[in-house]
Amino acid sequence: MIKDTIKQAFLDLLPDPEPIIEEPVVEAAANDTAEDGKKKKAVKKEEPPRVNGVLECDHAAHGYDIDVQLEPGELLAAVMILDKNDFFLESITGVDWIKEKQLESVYDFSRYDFDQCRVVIRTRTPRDNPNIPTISKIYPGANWHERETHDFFGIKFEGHPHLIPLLLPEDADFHPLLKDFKP
Amino acid sequence: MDLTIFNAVIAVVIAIAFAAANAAYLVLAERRGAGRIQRRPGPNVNLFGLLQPPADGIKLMTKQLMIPGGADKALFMVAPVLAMAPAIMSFVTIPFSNTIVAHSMNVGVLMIFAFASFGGMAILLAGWGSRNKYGVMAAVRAVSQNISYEVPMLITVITIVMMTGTMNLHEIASLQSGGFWNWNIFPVSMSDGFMLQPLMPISFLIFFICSLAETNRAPFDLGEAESELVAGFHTEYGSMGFGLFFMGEYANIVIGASLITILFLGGWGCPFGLYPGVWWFLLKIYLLIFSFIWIRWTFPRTTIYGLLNLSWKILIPISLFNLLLTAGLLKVF
Amino acid sequence: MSGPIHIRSDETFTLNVGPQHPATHGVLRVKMEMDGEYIVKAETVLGYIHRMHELMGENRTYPQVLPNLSRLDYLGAMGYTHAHVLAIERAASIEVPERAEYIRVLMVELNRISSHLFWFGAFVMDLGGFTPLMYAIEDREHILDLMEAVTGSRLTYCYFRFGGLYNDVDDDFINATRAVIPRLRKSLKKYDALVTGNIIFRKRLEGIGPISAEMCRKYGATGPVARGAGLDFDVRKNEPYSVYSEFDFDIPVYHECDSLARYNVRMDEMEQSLRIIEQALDKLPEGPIMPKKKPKLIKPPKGDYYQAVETARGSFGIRIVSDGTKNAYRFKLRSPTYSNMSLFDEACEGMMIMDALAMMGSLDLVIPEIDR
Amino acid sequence: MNLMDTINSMLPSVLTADGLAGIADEAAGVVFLVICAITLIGGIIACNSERLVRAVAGLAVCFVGVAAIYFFLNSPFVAMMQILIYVGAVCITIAFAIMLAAPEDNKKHGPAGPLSGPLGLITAGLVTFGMIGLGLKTEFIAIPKINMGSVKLIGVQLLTTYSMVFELVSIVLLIAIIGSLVIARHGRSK
Repeated sequence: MIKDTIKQAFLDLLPDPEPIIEEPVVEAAANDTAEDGKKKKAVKKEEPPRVNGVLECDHAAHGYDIDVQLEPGELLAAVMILDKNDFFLESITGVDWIKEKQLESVYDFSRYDFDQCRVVIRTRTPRDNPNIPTISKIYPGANWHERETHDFFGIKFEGHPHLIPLLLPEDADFHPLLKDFKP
Repeated sequence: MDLTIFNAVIAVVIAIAFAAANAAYLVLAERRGAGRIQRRPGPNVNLFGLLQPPADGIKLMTKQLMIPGGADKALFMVAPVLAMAPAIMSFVTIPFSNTIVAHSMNVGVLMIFAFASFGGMAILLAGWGSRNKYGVMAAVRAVSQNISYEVPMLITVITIVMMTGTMNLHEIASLQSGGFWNWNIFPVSMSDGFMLQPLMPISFLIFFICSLAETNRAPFDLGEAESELVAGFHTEYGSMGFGLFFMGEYANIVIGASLITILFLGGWGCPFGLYPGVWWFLLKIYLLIFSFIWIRWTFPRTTIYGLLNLSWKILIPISLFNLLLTAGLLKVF
Repeated sequence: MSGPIHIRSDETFTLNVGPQHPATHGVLRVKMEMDGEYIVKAETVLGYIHRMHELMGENRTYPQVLPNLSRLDYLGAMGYTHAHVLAIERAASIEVPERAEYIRVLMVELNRISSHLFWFGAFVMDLGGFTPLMYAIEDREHILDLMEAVTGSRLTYCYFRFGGLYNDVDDDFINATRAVIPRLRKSLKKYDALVTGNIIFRKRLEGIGPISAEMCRKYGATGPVARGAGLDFDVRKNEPYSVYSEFDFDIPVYHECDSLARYNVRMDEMEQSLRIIEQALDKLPEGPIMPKKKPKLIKPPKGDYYQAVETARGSFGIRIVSDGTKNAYRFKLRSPTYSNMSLFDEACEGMMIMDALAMMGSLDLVIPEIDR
Repeated sequence: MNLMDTINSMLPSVLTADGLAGIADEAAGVVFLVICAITLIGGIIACNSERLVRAVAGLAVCFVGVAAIYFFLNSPFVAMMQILIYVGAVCITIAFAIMLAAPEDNKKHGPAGPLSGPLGLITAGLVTFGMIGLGLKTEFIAIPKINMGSVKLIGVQLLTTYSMVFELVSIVLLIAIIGSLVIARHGRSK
């Protein structure tokens, strides 16, 4: 199973054993009523932000299988693992965690295969200085996705060959998906 | 008969009227034909759409003539005229029947080709003069297309000229009178004794393809390939500038059809030798024009290299071979 | 033209294809560095109809966003709303009655055919043949009439609801659909005879616009583009959602990697969609179309949810990051043509403009969907 | 009998071809002058315009004028050939080569040397003088009409009596082709 291979590879990649929490999939049991969801939400509110590590998710509940969070520095190595295993890049996007003063960059990968395995890689950077290395050298298709993420969130992808607005006007100096954006 | 200024003027006036009326109503025919082919009615209000061409004409004439900034004004204005005028001039020598011919010239065939060669010049100047990149690209395409199809076309005409021994369109048509078995398209000619010309259908085919290409009609309409070059050489033209190109195109179609009719299909002769006259000529050219329309709405467009390959690699060798073989056959029989 | 082309970069000119150009079917601009008819370098410029659906998704409640999804792709809108309702159902754990699932599949497949039909016409029009468009539109009209009767709209459907459907289908619809299927089969045969065998058509597509499997992977191309490159990838099979696992259908795959392969994939897909529709009509269970306990307010629990579906253009994904409120915290749309188009810049280098535009046509672009 | 004759016969005599014949003879001189003017204007445009494409257009006008002169001199065959070859082929080929080759800025050359003006004037003067002298000295005899454009006769004449002219024409065409190639190559190698 490709899923196990990839998971093992990521576990090997992230050498620091301490931050890894092998959470038994909590959300897997989410196939119940909304009340339970509310409870869970109440519990989750007190939780600290997620720490780096590999998480195996239930596909039925989340739509993906492996969820990895890592430091920006480890990103390229992780993407190379996926590249070697014939993954293709679905999309790149960002999430603005304004309360935690962090910007998250989310990478979705999938495979042209019946051995289905969707991988999500997340990496977080401080909001005031969001710098993430570009993966467009490995996946040329990331070029547009990174430009789009730069448009919307202002995340700077270091080493990107052409980081100018793609969807926004070429003179746009705002980032509309930041939570403090006022139109 | 001498060419006096008076009858030259009359001839040109009639030719302009004929060309303009043809252009206007061929547009309607084309649109109705396209409609039929595409299972829709086409323009059909106001007397079956018969008022559509005048309406279009008025619309075109009342529009403002825009000259794009940076365009070469003189060339920009001259080009549409250059597209239309030679086409009209060519009508002068076309024999519509035994009696209806403005000026029967001994070098009639040559004259039509000479004036047709202005067409390339017009497209070139239009594309260049409008200072539009699509226009220039289209001009380059259209001219290379015109040049490469003129070659096999002329070579094919030479076979006809060799057989008939004349370049006078009137004589060429007269030689085919009597019935369809005398027409040049058929391999056997019996007009003056038995004559075997087995290659004539090939000549006809080459000539037909070339005249499609020479008139820039689909599937060879690369000069105005609208999905690539917007509108090609007349991208920047509006108003009557566009109207003149349009009329020029249809006038060229009529000339192409007339030439095919005269050279291969017996001109004004009836297929069975009955009642020869201008009606047979008109019937034949409109059938040919209908086939042009039919082809246009059936086929997708070729590529520019496909087009040039067809000319240089297929049509020219075949037509040269055809020419040699015909010459040989003429010598033998 | 075959063979490597020697391009001198010192005498090029820039050609702006678009934003208003007949071949781009909308406002897409490609800045091409041309050497005569050859493209040296191309750069796609997007954003002319960017509407920021993702921000709207964050500012509105989940049901309010639903109509937005169908504005993404005006040709195959049903698949996009399907993705949205599936994503919310996954996030908020809403049960869907079986009848609703079947009708959804039925509608999505009908819409896929209508989208492919329109693409077929527009693609042949890109190649200069105008007539097939009229034939295709006529056939598409029957499908649109069917769908209008049930959904109330012809292009931008808002038919799906969280947990079910807006309207149930009646016997008239089922009978009419059964009547349309043989008609479409006949039409597909006709298109095959009219277009696929045409020598000019084949010459313009065979071997033109190569997009290899590796290129697809690097750029994340999905849908018919990937299947035309020999990749056996279809979200309906690879990652079955809704009730697709109940149906017997094939994924057409062609290995030629050229424009013709992509054309063939789509033409075969229509046949497969017809098969799915037939089966869905046969298997259509009785029952309600909305769940019994329908949540009044959609509030998915906090978390990160992804839903991929196979739309007419490829794998469409919605990522919803929920913070437990009635609005999404982050609403990401992964549109298939965005990825498919991104490979165009690289793929068209060294091609002639007419071949490049034929290839662009074979990517099946819908610009609002790229720009979102 | 053709259409024109039919029309002529229906018109009052003043407007018929015969009635007009006298006027036509008068008009002939005017027409000739007009044709000459067209030729000259074309030539002037060809020499003086800054844009190469315009120069080619001027050249085409000039060629058409020359063709008209041939036509006027009752040689329709040569006239048509003039148009077919010079306008239809040579001009288009030159324009084509220019389009493929020369960038617009290339039209400005360096300043001409101090002697170029006077030298050009002297050369032009000599040529003009020579031409005028030649024109005055030559005795113009009416050559009997060879034929009315029958293809067979033209062919025979071209390959026997006028074979030298025929060859020269081919050489001119060859030079035109080579010239356009040179222009095209020049643009390419830059």
